[in-house]
Amino acid sequence: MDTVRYLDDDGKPLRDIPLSEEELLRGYRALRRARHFDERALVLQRQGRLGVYPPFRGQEAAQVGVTLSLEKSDWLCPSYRETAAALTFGMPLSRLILNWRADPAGWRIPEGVNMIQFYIPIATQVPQAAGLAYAEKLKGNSAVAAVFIGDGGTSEGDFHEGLNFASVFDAPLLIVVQNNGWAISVPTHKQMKVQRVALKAQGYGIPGVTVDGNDLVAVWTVARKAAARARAGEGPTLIEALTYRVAPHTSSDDPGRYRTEDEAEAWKKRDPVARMRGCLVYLGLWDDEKEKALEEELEAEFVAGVDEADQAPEPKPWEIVEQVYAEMQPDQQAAWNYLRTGGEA
Amino acid sequence: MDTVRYLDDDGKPLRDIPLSEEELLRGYRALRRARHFDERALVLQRQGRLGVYPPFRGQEAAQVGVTLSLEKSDWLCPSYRETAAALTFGMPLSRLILNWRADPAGWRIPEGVNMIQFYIPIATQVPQAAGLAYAEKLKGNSAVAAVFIGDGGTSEGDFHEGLNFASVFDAPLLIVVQNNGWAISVPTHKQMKVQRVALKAQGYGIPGVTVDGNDLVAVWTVARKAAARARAGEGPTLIEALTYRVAPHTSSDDPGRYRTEDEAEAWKKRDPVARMRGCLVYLGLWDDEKEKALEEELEAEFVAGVDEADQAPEPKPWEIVEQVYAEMQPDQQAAWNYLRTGGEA
Amino acid sequence: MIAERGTRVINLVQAVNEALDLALERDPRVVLFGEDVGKMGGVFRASDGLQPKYGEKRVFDTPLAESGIVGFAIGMAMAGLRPVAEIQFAGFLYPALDQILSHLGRMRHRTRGRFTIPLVIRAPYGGGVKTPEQHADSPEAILCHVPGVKVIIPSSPERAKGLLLSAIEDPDPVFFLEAIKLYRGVKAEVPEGYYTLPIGKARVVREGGAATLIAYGGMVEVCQKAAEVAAREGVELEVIDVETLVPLDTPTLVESVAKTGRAVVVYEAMRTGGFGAEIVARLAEEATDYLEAPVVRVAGWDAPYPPFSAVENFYRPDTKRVLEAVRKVLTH
Amino acid sequence: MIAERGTRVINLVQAVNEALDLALERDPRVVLFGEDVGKMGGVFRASDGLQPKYGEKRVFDTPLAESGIVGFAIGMAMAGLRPVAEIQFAGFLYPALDQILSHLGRMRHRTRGRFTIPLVIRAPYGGGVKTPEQHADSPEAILCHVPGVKVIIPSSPERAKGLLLSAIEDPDPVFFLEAIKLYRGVKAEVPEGYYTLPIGKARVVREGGAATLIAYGGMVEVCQKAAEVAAREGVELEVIDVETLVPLDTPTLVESVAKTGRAVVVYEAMRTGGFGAEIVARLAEEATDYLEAPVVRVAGWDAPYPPFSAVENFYRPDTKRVLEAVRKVLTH
Ligand SMILES: Cc1ncc(C[n+]2csc(CCOP(=O)(O)OP(=O)(O)O)c2C)c(N)n1
Ligand SMILES: Cc1ncc(C[n+]2csc(CCOP(=O)(O)OP(=O)(O)O)c2C)c(N)n1
Ligand SMILES: [Mg+2]
Ligand SMILES: [Mg+2]
Repeated sequence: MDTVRYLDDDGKPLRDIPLSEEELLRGYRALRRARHFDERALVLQRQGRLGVYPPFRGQEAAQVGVTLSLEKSDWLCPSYRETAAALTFGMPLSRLILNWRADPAGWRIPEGVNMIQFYIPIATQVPQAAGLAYAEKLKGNSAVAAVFIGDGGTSEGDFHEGLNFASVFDAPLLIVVQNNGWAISVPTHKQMKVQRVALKAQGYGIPGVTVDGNDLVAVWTVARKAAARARAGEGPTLIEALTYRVAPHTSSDDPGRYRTEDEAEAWKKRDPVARMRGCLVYLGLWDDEKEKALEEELEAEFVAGVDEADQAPEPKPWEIVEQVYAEMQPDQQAAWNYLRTGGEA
Repeated sequence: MDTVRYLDDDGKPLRDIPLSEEELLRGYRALRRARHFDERALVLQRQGRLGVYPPFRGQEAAQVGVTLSLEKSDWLCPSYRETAAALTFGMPLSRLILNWRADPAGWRIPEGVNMIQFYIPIATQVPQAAGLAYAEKLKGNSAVAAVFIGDGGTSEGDFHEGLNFASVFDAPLLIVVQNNGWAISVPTHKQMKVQRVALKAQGYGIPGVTVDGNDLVAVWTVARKAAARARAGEGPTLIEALTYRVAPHTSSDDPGRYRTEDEAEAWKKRDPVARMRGCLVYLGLWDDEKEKALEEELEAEFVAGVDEADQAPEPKPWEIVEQVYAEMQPDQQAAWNYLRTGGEA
Repeated sequence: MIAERGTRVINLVQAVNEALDLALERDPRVVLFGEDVGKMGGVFRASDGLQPKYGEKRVFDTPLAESGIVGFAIGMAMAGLRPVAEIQFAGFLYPALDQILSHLGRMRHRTRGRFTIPLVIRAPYGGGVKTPEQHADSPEAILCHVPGVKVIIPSSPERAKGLLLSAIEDPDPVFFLEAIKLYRGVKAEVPEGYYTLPIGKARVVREGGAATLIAYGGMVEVCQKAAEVAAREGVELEVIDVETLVPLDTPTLVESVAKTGRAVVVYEAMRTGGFGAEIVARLAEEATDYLEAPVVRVAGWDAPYPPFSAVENFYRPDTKRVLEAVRKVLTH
Repeated sequence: MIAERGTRVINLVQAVNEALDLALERDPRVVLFGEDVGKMGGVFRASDGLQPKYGEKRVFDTPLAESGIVGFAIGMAMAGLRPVAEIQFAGFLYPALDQILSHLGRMRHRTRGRFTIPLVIRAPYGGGVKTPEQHADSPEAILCHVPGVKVIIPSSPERAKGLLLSAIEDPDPVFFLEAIKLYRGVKAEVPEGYYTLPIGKARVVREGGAATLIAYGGMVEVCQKAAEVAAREGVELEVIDVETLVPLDTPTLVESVAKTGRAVVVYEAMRTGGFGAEIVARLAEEATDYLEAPVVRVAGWDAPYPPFSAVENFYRPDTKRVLEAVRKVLTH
């Protein structure tokens, strides 16, 4: 199976680029914005101003490329690692900060952002995404859903059941597998016997495409085609984005226990952000000055986002028993009363 | 994908048959024996002398062919429909009668018969079979396992997880999918988008073979090859046996609610037992006299089996709380005492 | 309101079928699906005739995968539909327990109200009709330990119809378990047309002062029969149908025990960890002062539901065992 | 015997690690597997150093699929091995619940003793350490409602080591849940070498006459602290560590309540349908005559374990809430 690529490792176009200049610039900006968030989030995490955080460094193009192919009325169904996708999709930056602070204010997804939570239980988002997508189709809308999962996640039964449902019902769904080489400490070749996740599509009678996940142009182009196909009623597409988890699994992980740095180093040379910048520079669309201006803008946005997050009200103890049901029931009411009054129910 | 066939619809060999005369005769005998059981079991069922019974008419070759490729030290992991496989594998006929009477004496699989129960919860046998197979490999034995599942069963997560485990660990396993066209009332084309279940093997990096499931020579040959491959340490094989559930789903089902008789009629022309007899006749190995003698022998065996089953002791109420743990624990003991004394614990 | 309507004598499956029909008719967001639900109309015929009437878009068969069914349904509910999913037997809810425990009841809580899952999951449960293995399980205790879901188990055709319609209207996820034994075992008058019944209320189905029998689903019938037998001996038992297990109507239970001073809790699931334990615990916490004898549980034994038909009825509580328990609480 | 050995001060993960090491050394049938169990030695380091020592055939990583892990383990156990499977967090047992509920504890029963499943499934459970969503679940009640399995939850390094070795020797399937909060939270003396502790026995870990606190796992520590505080005020509380939830040692609980006349049951799972309900139910059935006040439960609220770190500690019972309950039973 071929891997779809548009850029070489330095960002030089290998063939005609099916994106406009505006799109290329918008794409780079989204990449750079995601990278900025990730770098600064890790700093916040080390300062104790964020909880456990799953970095996505190296996977920006895979997430951003897919998300750029979505409309506002589409659905985004991420796993825990898709902060870059969420940011690109329209989740306010301050909310993302709050989310990774495990703050209730961050867990409330704003109206108008059609995103489900960052899911922890692996693969469970896949059948749900199939249901979301199919519901839109039943309602006669043209919306699609994009669901993200990792190479490790493909081993779960829900990945299989979700794909089968999506294919049987021709649900307008993009199943995006970021094959980043690792599932915590387990390398992809111990996770599955196939070399390419995209081969799994053949078991469901749907197209499977492997794309260079560090090539934004390639990911965006492939995802855009899959979304158009889905909107046209032709059903789901499995997209395997070949990439690499350059960073630790989460801020609590120590990759030294299971892998050598060489591998990560090699992948850093194919950094998706640098590659895209290389492309823009090659096309004469970018220079150091623009980069500097962008960086300043992104830092200002980030600082403002953190400020906003810092102003979120302190979570209240009794919030933990709110929103269990649409109407509060007696058991929750009793707990609420107890927590509200600080004890002695 | 090609379908492996050795016999035409009338049983005439299409190419060289890689089985000895003795094997052909043994194979036919096993088929005929299974058919006899099935026919007579349905009669017993209608007489109220059997519980709910899942007939396998039309699928004898798929089940018998695979089982004939197994050794006594191998493992058989059936679903509820594999009575033909169990019979061929060495389960005493009387036990099978008792099993479908839902009698405890029938549920105790005799020592020396390496078979797990007829499983009701769809697909759950697949990861277990992978574990059985891999354990034999770890222990340094050459035993393999054969696990059966239906077309409907392939939709369950456990099918996927089991296949993935088997492939990652190169477990010596035959995964046999009897694609019999239906999962109760749901036809295969609503169960999955692929035309061939064997295509699913590609997602696991293992061989997938489609075989004419009504051609005993083909099934046996394919299964024998897969078993040899497994014993040689080369891992699992997915075998799709194309066949048809000629009978109702179970003795409680009414197929008139969801399908026309035409389809079943067409398949009856490709009856696996008649085809194999056609082959033997063509090869000059069989005649009406032999058939008659065999029938008489099988009927005698069946009658003896039913007699034996009829002599099983009445199940005792207190048996229902026995064998919950290796040693009876207090809660079970209390229940046992109650049931043993007929009440008032 | 209900009293004014005409009624017809139908069984519990027919009542469920009527409710589904009315819900599909009334609310275009309602969709119905599951294994063999469409073309065949369900293995118990609960959706009989509904696919021809409402089309394949609203009533359809799914692949054979329960986690897929529930996950798919959760997605559809988030997208604004009102899915009613059938799981063929309650014992086949097990493959879906990850979707159920990880998501179903957490969605509203974790999204702070942004998303809710107005999903009804129906499943036949319980024993007594010589089904194959795993077809007679009673896993309600597990469902009742899932935060954020409601659990309803009706005991008659009339209650089933009205409660199912309430469940479909409810904004929260609801499990709706139907006792297989009652499907065709009992016929009763059922009001015509659309009506709902309150979720979260237990009902006194027979009044009496000697002791309280607390049950739900298929065990209500058993308790009523026991009460009839006792009445012949001059012992008047109160029978309570819990009906909604979560949220549990503790006050109605406590009130009855305050009156009778004695209670027997009856359920057919395995005794240890069954939902009856929660009922007893609530009585122990809130009704101890009224209790004149220890509460007694009558339940399935601590063993799998026996796949051995000839003796399966020794597992499921019957009038004999209920009456023995009554004697115990009366003679303490 | 244990008393004669040397001891060392280690934490609970280290105790588990020692037990696994000794089991692998002693019995060639023991195999260890799960997600990240091999190369990495487990996300909590429970299998640290064991793959290098025993090789990839006996200690290995599996694909990311819990139903697969449990099903695979069941198959291995049937083939005569002694698998010890790790599920990374108890909340990830959910995808495996079909294998667990449909097969694990039914195998011996349905095959009338031909097959048994000597399988140990270990998983960290419980809250209190600001883990991400779903990493703090306490699903023990569900496991206790599975017929044919045993459920053990140790409360200290010493108990964990000996009980885990017993579990691995046991012919029946055993769930072994380890409180995450105790993993590194508590260090204590642990005997060296191989020793086992009895399954199915509750332990009085502190004697007292005023009231009985009943707990297991991470809640034992909370109860012991509460007892210390109470003791300073002159109130002597008895603390019982249930340790084996199934089979439950009811007599030890009843005996204590017969002495104290008052009981508080503490667990961190969601209150409704939690295992504490079963404990209360047994006391209600067997100890009512001794009880001078209604039993009180202190448990997690009827809500998901909050994924909101700043306030998660208001969910999990603490000494304050336990002492409030004690006051309640003492002043009834
Ligand atoms: C059902 C379930 N099992 C286990 C885990 C623990 N876990 C979290 S992330 C992870 C590895 C996921 O790997 P992959 O799917 O490749 O995604 P990546 O982390 O590489 O983005 C594991 C095992 C989980 N969250 N859910
Ligand atoms: C987990 C689970 N879900 C549902 C069922 C109910 N059920 C029994 S057989 C069956 C259809 C199976 O079809 P298939 O796998 O094709 O096997 P076949 O009956 O054709 O042999 C269904 C839905 C079940 N036994 N287990
Ligand atoms: Mg990965
Ligand atoms: Mg089939």
